[in-house]
Amino acid sequence: MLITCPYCGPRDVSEFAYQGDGNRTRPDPASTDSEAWNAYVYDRLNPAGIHNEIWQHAGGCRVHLAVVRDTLTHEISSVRFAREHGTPTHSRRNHGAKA
Amino acid sequence: MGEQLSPLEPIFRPGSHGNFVDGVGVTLSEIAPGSIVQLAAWPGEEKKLMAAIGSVTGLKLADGAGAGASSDRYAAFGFAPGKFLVSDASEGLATTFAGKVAAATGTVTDLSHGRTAIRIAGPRSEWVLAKLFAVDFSLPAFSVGSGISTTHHDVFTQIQRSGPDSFDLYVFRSFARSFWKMLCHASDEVGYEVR
Amino acid sequence: MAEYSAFSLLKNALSGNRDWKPAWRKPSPKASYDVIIIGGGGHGLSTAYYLAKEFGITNVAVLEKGYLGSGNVGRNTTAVRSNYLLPQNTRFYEHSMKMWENLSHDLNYNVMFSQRGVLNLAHTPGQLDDLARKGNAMRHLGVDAELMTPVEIGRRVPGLDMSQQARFPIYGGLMQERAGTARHDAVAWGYARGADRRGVDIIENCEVTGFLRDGDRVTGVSTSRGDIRAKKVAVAVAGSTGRVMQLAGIDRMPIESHVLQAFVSESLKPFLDTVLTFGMGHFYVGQSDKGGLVYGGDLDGYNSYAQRGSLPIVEEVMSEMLALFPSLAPVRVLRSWGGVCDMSMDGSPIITTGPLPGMYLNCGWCYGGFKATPASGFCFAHTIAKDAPHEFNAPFTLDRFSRGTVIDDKGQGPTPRMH
Amino acid sequence: MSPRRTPSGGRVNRLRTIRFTFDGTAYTGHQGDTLASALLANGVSLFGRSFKYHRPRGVLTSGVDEPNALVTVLRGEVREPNIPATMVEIHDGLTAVSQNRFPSLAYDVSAVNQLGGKFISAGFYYKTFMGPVIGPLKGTRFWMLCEKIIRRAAGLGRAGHAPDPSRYERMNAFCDVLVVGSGPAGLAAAHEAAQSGAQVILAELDPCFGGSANWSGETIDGEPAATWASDVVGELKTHDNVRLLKRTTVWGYYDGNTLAAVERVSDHKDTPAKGAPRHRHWTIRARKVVLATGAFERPLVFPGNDRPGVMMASAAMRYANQYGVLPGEKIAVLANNDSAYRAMAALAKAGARIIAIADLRQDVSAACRKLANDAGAELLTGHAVISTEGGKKLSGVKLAPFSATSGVSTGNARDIGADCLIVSGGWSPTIHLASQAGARPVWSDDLQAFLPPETGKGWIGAGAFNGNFSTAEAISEGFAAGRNAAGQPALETTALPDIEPAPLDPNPAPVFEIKAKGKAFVDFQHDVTADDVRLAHLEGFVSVEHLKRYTTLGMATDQGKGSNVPGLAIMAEALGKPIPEVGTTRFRPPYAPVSVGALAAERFGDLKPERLTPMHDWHLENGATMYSAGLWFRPMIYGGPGETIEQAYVREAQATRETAGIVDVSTLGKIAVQGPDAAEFLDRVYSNVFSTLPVGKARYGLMLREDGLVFDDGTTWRLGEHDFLMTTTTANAGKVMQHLEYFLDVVWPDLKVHLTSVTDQWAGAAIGGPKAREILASCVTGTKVDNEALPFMGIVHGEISGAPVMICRLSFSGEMAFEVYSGAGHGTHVWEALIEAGRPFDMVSYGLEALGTMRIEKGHVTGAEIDGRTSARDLHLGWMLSKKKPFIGSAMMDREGLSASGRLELVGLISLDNRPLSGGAHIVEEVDAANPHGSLGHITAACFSPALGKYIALALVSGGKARYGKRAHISDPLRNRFGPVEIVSHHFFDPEGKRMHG
Ligand SMILES: Cc1cc2nc3c(=O)[nH]c(=O)nc-3n(C[C@H](O)[C@H](O)[C@H](O)COP(=O)(O)OP(=O)(O)OC[C@H]3O[C@@H](n4cnc5c(N)ncnc54)[C@H](O)[C@@H]3O)c2cc1C
Ligand SMILES: NC(=O)c1ccc[n+]([C@@H]2O[C@H](COP(=O)([O-])OP(=O)(O)OC[C@H]3O[C@@H](n4cnc5c(N)ncnc54)[C@H](O)[C@@H]3O)[C@@H](O)[C@H]2O)c1
Ligand SMILES: Cc1cc2nc3c(=O)[nH]c(=O)nc-3n(C[C@H](O)[C@H](O)[C@H](O)COP(=O)(O)O)c2cc1C
Ligand SMILES: [Zn+2]
Repeated sequence: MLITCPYCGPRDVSEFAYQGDGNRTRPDPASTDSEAWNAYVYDRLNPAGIHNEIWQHAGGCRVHLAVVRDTLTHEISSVRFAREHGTPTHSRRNHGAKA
Repeated sequence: MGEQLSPLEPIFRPGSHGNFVDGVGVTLSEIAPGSIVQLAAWPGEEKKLMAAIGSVTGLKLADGAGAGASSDRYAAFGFAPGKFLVSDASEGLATTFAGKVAAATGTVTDLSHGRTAIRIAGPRSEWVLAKLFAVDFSLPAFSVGSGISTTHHDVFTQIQRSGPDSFDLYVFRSFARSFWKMLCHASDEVGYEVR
Repeated sequence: MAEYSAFSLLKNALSGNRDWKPAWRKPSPKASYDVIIIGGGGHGLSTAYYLAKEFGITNVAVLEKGYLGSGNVGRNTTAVRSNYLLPQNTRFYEHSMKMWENLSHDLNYNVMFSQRGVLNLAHTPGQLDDLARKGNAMRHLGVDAELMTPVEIGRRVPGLDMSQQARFPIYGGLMQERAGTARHDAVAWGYARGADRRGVDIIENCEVTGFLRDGDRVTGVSTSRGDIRAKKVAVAVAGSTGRVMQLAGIDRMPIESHVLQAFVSESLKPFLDTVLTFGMGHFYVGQSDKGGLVYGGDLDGYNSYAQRGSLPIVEEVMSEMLALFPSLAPVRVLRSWGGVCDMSMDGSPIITTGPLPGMYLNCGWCYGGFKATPASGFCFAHTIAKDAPHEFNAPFTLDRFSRGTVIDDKGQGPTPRMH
Repeated sequence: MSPRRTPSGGRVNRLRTIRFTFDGTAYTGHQGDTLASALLANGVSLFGRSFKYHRPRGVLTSGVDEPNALVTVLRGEVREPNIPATMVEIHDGLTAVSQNRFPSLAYDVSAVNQLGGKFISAGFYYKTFMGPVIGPLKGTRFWMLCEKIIRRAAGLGRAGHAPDPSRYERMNAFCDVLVVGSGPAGLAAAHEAAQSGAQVILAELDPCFGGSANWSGETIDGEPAATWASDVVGELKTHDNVRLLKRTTVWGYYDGNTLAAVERVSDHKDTPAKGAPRHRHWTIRARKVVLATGAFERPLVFPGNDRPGVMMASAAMRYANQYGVLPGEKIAVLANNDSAYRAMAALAKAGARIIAIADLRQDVSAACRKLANDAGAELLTGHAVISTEGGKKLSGVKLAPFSATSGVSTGNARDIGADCLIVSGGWSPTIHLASQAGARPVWSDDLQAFLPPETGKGWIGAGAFNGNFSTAEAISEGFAAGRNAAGQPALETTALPDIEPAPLDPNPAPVFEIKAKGKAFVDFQHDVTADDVRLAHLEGFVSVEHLKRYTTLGMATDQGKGSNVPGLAIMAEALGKPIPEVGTTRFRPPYAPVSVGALAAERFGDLKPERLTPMHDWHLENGATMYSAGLWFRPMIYGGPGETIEQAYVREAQATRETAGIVDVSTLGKIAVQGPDAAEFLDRVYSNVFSTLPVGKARYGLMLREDGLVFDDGTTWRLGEHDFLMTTTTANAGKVMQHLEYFLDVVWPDLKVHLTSVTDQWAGAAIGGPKAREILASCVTGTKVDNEALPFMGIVHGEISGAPVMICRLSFSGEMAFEVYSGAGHGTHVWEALIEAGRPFDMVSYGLEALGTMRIEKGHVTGAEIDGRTSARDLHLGWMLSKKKPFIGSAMMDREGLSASGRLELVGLISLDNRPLSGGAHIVEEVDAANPHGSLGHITAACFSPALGKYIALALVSGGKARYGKRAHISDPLRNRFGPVEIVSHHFFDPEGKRMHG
């Protein structure tokens, strides 16, 4: 698998560290909503199909990337800086998990 | 202040090694610059930081990822968004930059002791480096002056192309000895000279 | 159907092997069942078997989307052990171990359970202490475990690099002699045959595509072969848990699906007589009865349903193998493959009623659920039959995360790829 | 002259004679021979034994698809098992031995297995060996007894125990076009792609380029095809945008058009060139791939089809045309398609007698009849071979009329003497790589074969791979594919070379099996017979994947390259379904077996780099025994002559508490945290507050994970308003860095903070003990180090022997102690100066054991206690959880399970029997050595405490504090150690911290 880092260009997957589901939003730090915290810390979207994920180019520029990738084919359709684009946006309803 | 002790010291064996009977494919040397400094700009402040680099080193950096340049004394290249590695044959570069880079522009981090700089030069440099890194070292893909960050397994490495067949590698000092051994091993096949 | 035995083999051989019967029938789905089990892997099949055998519930269908055993039960590296650190796990897996010890007889099917031992290596004194902690924890629950010295290890595993010059010299190890391997496919087939003989319908090529609902309550499933109703619907789909739960409208689960690769070498004469794990990375190896070294390492490290691995892990695993066995460099890799693992947030499984009324859930096996097959089926059957967990699966709830009663054997926290 | 070598012809170098041995017998061959061709030339027919029945086997093929002729190559003590003789290039000194036989290849006792044939049919082992229900062999014992015997009989070659001294390497490559296969199609593709200026790699698994052109016997532009091929190769060599890789098998097609290949660099040499690897593992990232991998000829299934002397027709042709070897003198032919006629003609031309041709078809073209006639062979259409004669060598075949529709022979059989039977059952395109890349095979009724789909996302196919079996098609498709792959528009017309047209029709009759009495093999190596396939059907193992797993069809070293299609055709017939509905099993990497060494490459013998502190050499020179700690090496003890580990660490710790000691702490993770929001950031990531920390001071900090459990601890130093130096534990340095980077990049991108790993920038020496300050004062210049200038947790800057240093007064040992940081390049210099300054005070250097001892005495926690399951309160660090602010983990740390009673808490233990305690021992209320139970917790770290004069330990024990002062017992059945302990506070020594505050 190759991931095209917006800074470094296409690099081997071995240079990247997976940071998981990019659809999670961290509750306000002061929030005491335990359900929200539990969902953030423990629950993951795990679609078969298009997935929004966070990867770090740990063996390169070390920047975190918002990656849209198909978990069935491993095809990557978009890579952007997580910092600028925040949590990757991809319509939730549309993650095409047609079982 | 006193010279730095090289981490390569006990295993640094000048001379020709490996399969050199048909000529030496690469030359390996430790550059040992006096200073290695990391400069990092806040988002939007990159231009100012590049200007500061220019004013201290006289090097003009083009826009774009990995852009870099070098002179007899200095070398500089981008290795991450807004981040640059600058080296100087002399000591004290971090102090100089500390006076030139405003807090609002970015940060200066002295890595003069933390990174070991190794040069590989010669006609088979690309071949030897390709054994270690999953990076396209061909000239069209990796132009003279420019830099990258990459990894050989556990060894994080920043690489600047210092000439058509010459590359400068910056590795963490604690890994330098292991890395050097591996580089020598990889160079055996083409014959190498340590200088 | 006829019992399997040396005698039946001989009898059939004499009649030209023409009288064997299918190991299980190929029925068409009925309109409704008491219990539907989604997933014809080890756990689904063993659940059906124990529902029938232990709880007398035989109006049961197992629905499998592909061929029976096409999931992880058919692609795992077959290590069976109960050497866990935390008591919740140790008790459960030890129960499983006891069931393994009698499984071939119970099923009248030789699952080739071979108690050749599983040896975890330590490479530093600290690691040896950690193994001692685990081994002692096991011993305090009545489970066998022994520490081995380097000399003993060298004798037990010839070819292992025992030199002090090794990058990570071997300092000792923890051996569970009762652990070992079983023939993975035989487990699926043996349970299928056993369940079938007790009246369970095993329906292959029948993919569940949705859940039938009455309000919140699950009342059946839609499948590629039509709708099927059931009083109880049990999900045991391992790596596909995310997909199937999504069909029930549950998008988020404490599960990530990750691909794990495995490898088999060309067939060799007996080389390794135990199962070995490396302590300075992720690597484990055993040898199949056919002679292939069966081995693997770390997850590829990203969500995947592709049953296909990437190259860096291949290289990683091979390097680790050679760090242990430098003589194996010329030996050749025959085949590699991948399986999709349902990695949970604490590395431990979930066997529970719910999360919807009428639904039962069995998942979170990570890459260690093959050894759980008997106990998982037994406990899940109990949970389905009694609407309450058996004492062995009582800790494996879904709400342990929100309650903070996680069972984190590796201490990695909610980072599934690290478990 | 060897008995079977043709007087002329072939592409071996007859001027070069090579000597080698097989099973101890010396043979000669020529340069260009494979082991198979050289042995055949010497008249050898028996090469190996099959897996299950130990049947004698010869050579079936001439390439990677060889199932039978597997050998072990010996290089000194090093064994390389299971190598097809067809893939071994001979060289002087080559030593090969046969395998899976005892005592010898010719007389193998396990061959008796054949007698049990019907009894040990497919899957027999599932049905027996279950043993008695009671008695000494109950449970798994009986099976394990049987298993031992089965395991010994099974298996092919033997692996050795001698470490392989070879070198293996990796190479990364990038290209525009990777062409796999160098037959006419591949060469044409490479040629066109190269013309366009694209970066091209051409990989060919054989030792020479050209593929079938090397042995097809065809002419191209009036020259032998092989000449055309070498001309093209010659031209490719002139392009510097082309890399030609021979002996290179592309074995894996991975995501992102990343392909893996192994080049056998020096297997064919007596000794590799200096520094050259044996195998080179290529990882090729290609923009486009041209798959020109050709096709495999399939065997037919009939009784006795495994007798040595039965050979694929194309292989026989190759032996004759390429190697100048006749596989037999009296040759019979069995075919269901035209291609065997070409082979037959070539063999006849090379001097063999063709006795008869049994063609399963009733109708045979005029072209074929002519070829048969020219060769002087009797042509029997509508005939089949129904059995073979001979022992370890073919002596004859039985022919009988045959109906292709019923698949059975119909009339009277006839015996024919022959020493070789060549067989062609049609062709299967080599679609393995395309399938790995996700392509779904498409069944062709014409070719009776699975073809690749038209193109894939990253690849284009050409030639026989596409099922186009003429050379003209191969070349024209190659041209088109090469242009296309290089991004060039297709040409309207392409000037193709002039090729002698192939008059033959590649479409076979749809016959895979000849049903007659006797064992008819589908999978040769694994001894899977047609009856086994039918047995699988009978027992319901009808899906192809079940068929495979139940019978092991296609699971041998050749992975069913020849046998899969016949196998599933027989299943399809049993099911009464068309073949495409039955489908094919999944293709997996590697395409052909690959050495483990090649994949480990440069990491073979060098698994992980060594991470060394600046003072590493000093430690070694001064007697340190080193530990590996992750990738780092750290001194464990500096043992004196005759000293045990315990004596050494006790001496070191004692001396430190009495006068002073110094320890290398350079491995601690160090992170520069810089920027205007640095303090705010630290407040969020640490459980305690850092924004209030004054410049020039350090503070101990605790980090939790998001789930509220303890993550890491360390001190963080404020060097400037916006400039912090964070330290982490050695083990967690990388993890902490990543954790912090994640939050900065993903969660709080608005914070202006930069993080840089400066672990390697600083050498760290911790000097502690009652004399530490005095020692420091005696060598530091530029700063005072007294209480006022350097209070507890204060930081000063100065110089030691000319090198700048930064000193922080903090203590892990519990003594008055200082961490002296200098630039790593000055580390040894400063260290030696400190050692020198300490000499008058008898200061010792100490290692991790003494460090551990002193921290246990003080009750400081490390990774053994912070094991990912403990909370701050479990470790009595609740005081560090700020109530004033949220921080990472604060929201989750109070969940019920984390505050439940009965959790394991940190305590101290004192051995009451004055015997050592060990990490990993458990704690119980009452000892029951025979039946250990009732664990309350376990020891995390233990030592002999010189300060207390006792064996002590830290432990995590349920109930914790409530048990202070109570007696309990060690229960360590693994090491057979039981004994009384007292549970105490973890602060064993100087709980008020008088010593470090001074
Ligand atoms: C490479 C690898 C190595 C492993 N090694 C070991 C080991 O050494 N020891 C060990 O104990 N464990 C090991 N494991 C883990 C173990 O294999 C699994 O935990 C266990 O097999 C999971 O349970 P199962 O057998 O029921 O799963 P599976 O066999 O995966 O069964 C789930 C079934 O559900 C079916 N399914 C999915 N969706 C649907 C649907 N919608 N409709 C119908 N059916 C559906 C699937 O097709 C599948 O057959 C390994 C796993 C892998 C991948
Ligand atoms: N029915 C028939 O008579 C028949 C059938 C098949 C082929 N052919 C002949 O074969 C030729 C077709 O040419 P072509 O170029 O398509 O095929 P080819 O067989 O000439 O060449 C394919 C080449 O690919 C190589 N190869 C295969 N897999 C590889 C891998 N994974 N890595 C590296 N190398 C690999 C093989 O070693 C071989 O040299 C024609 O000349 C045709 O006449 C004839
Ligand atoms: C324990 C074990 C042993 C295996 N041994 C072999 C073997 O000897 N030969 C072989 O071709 N495959 C072997 N395999 C791999 C299977 O062929 C297959 O790849 C695996 O079950 C996954 O299925 P898939 O490749 O069809 O997806 C083995 C698999 C396992 C789990
Ligand atoms: Zn990058």
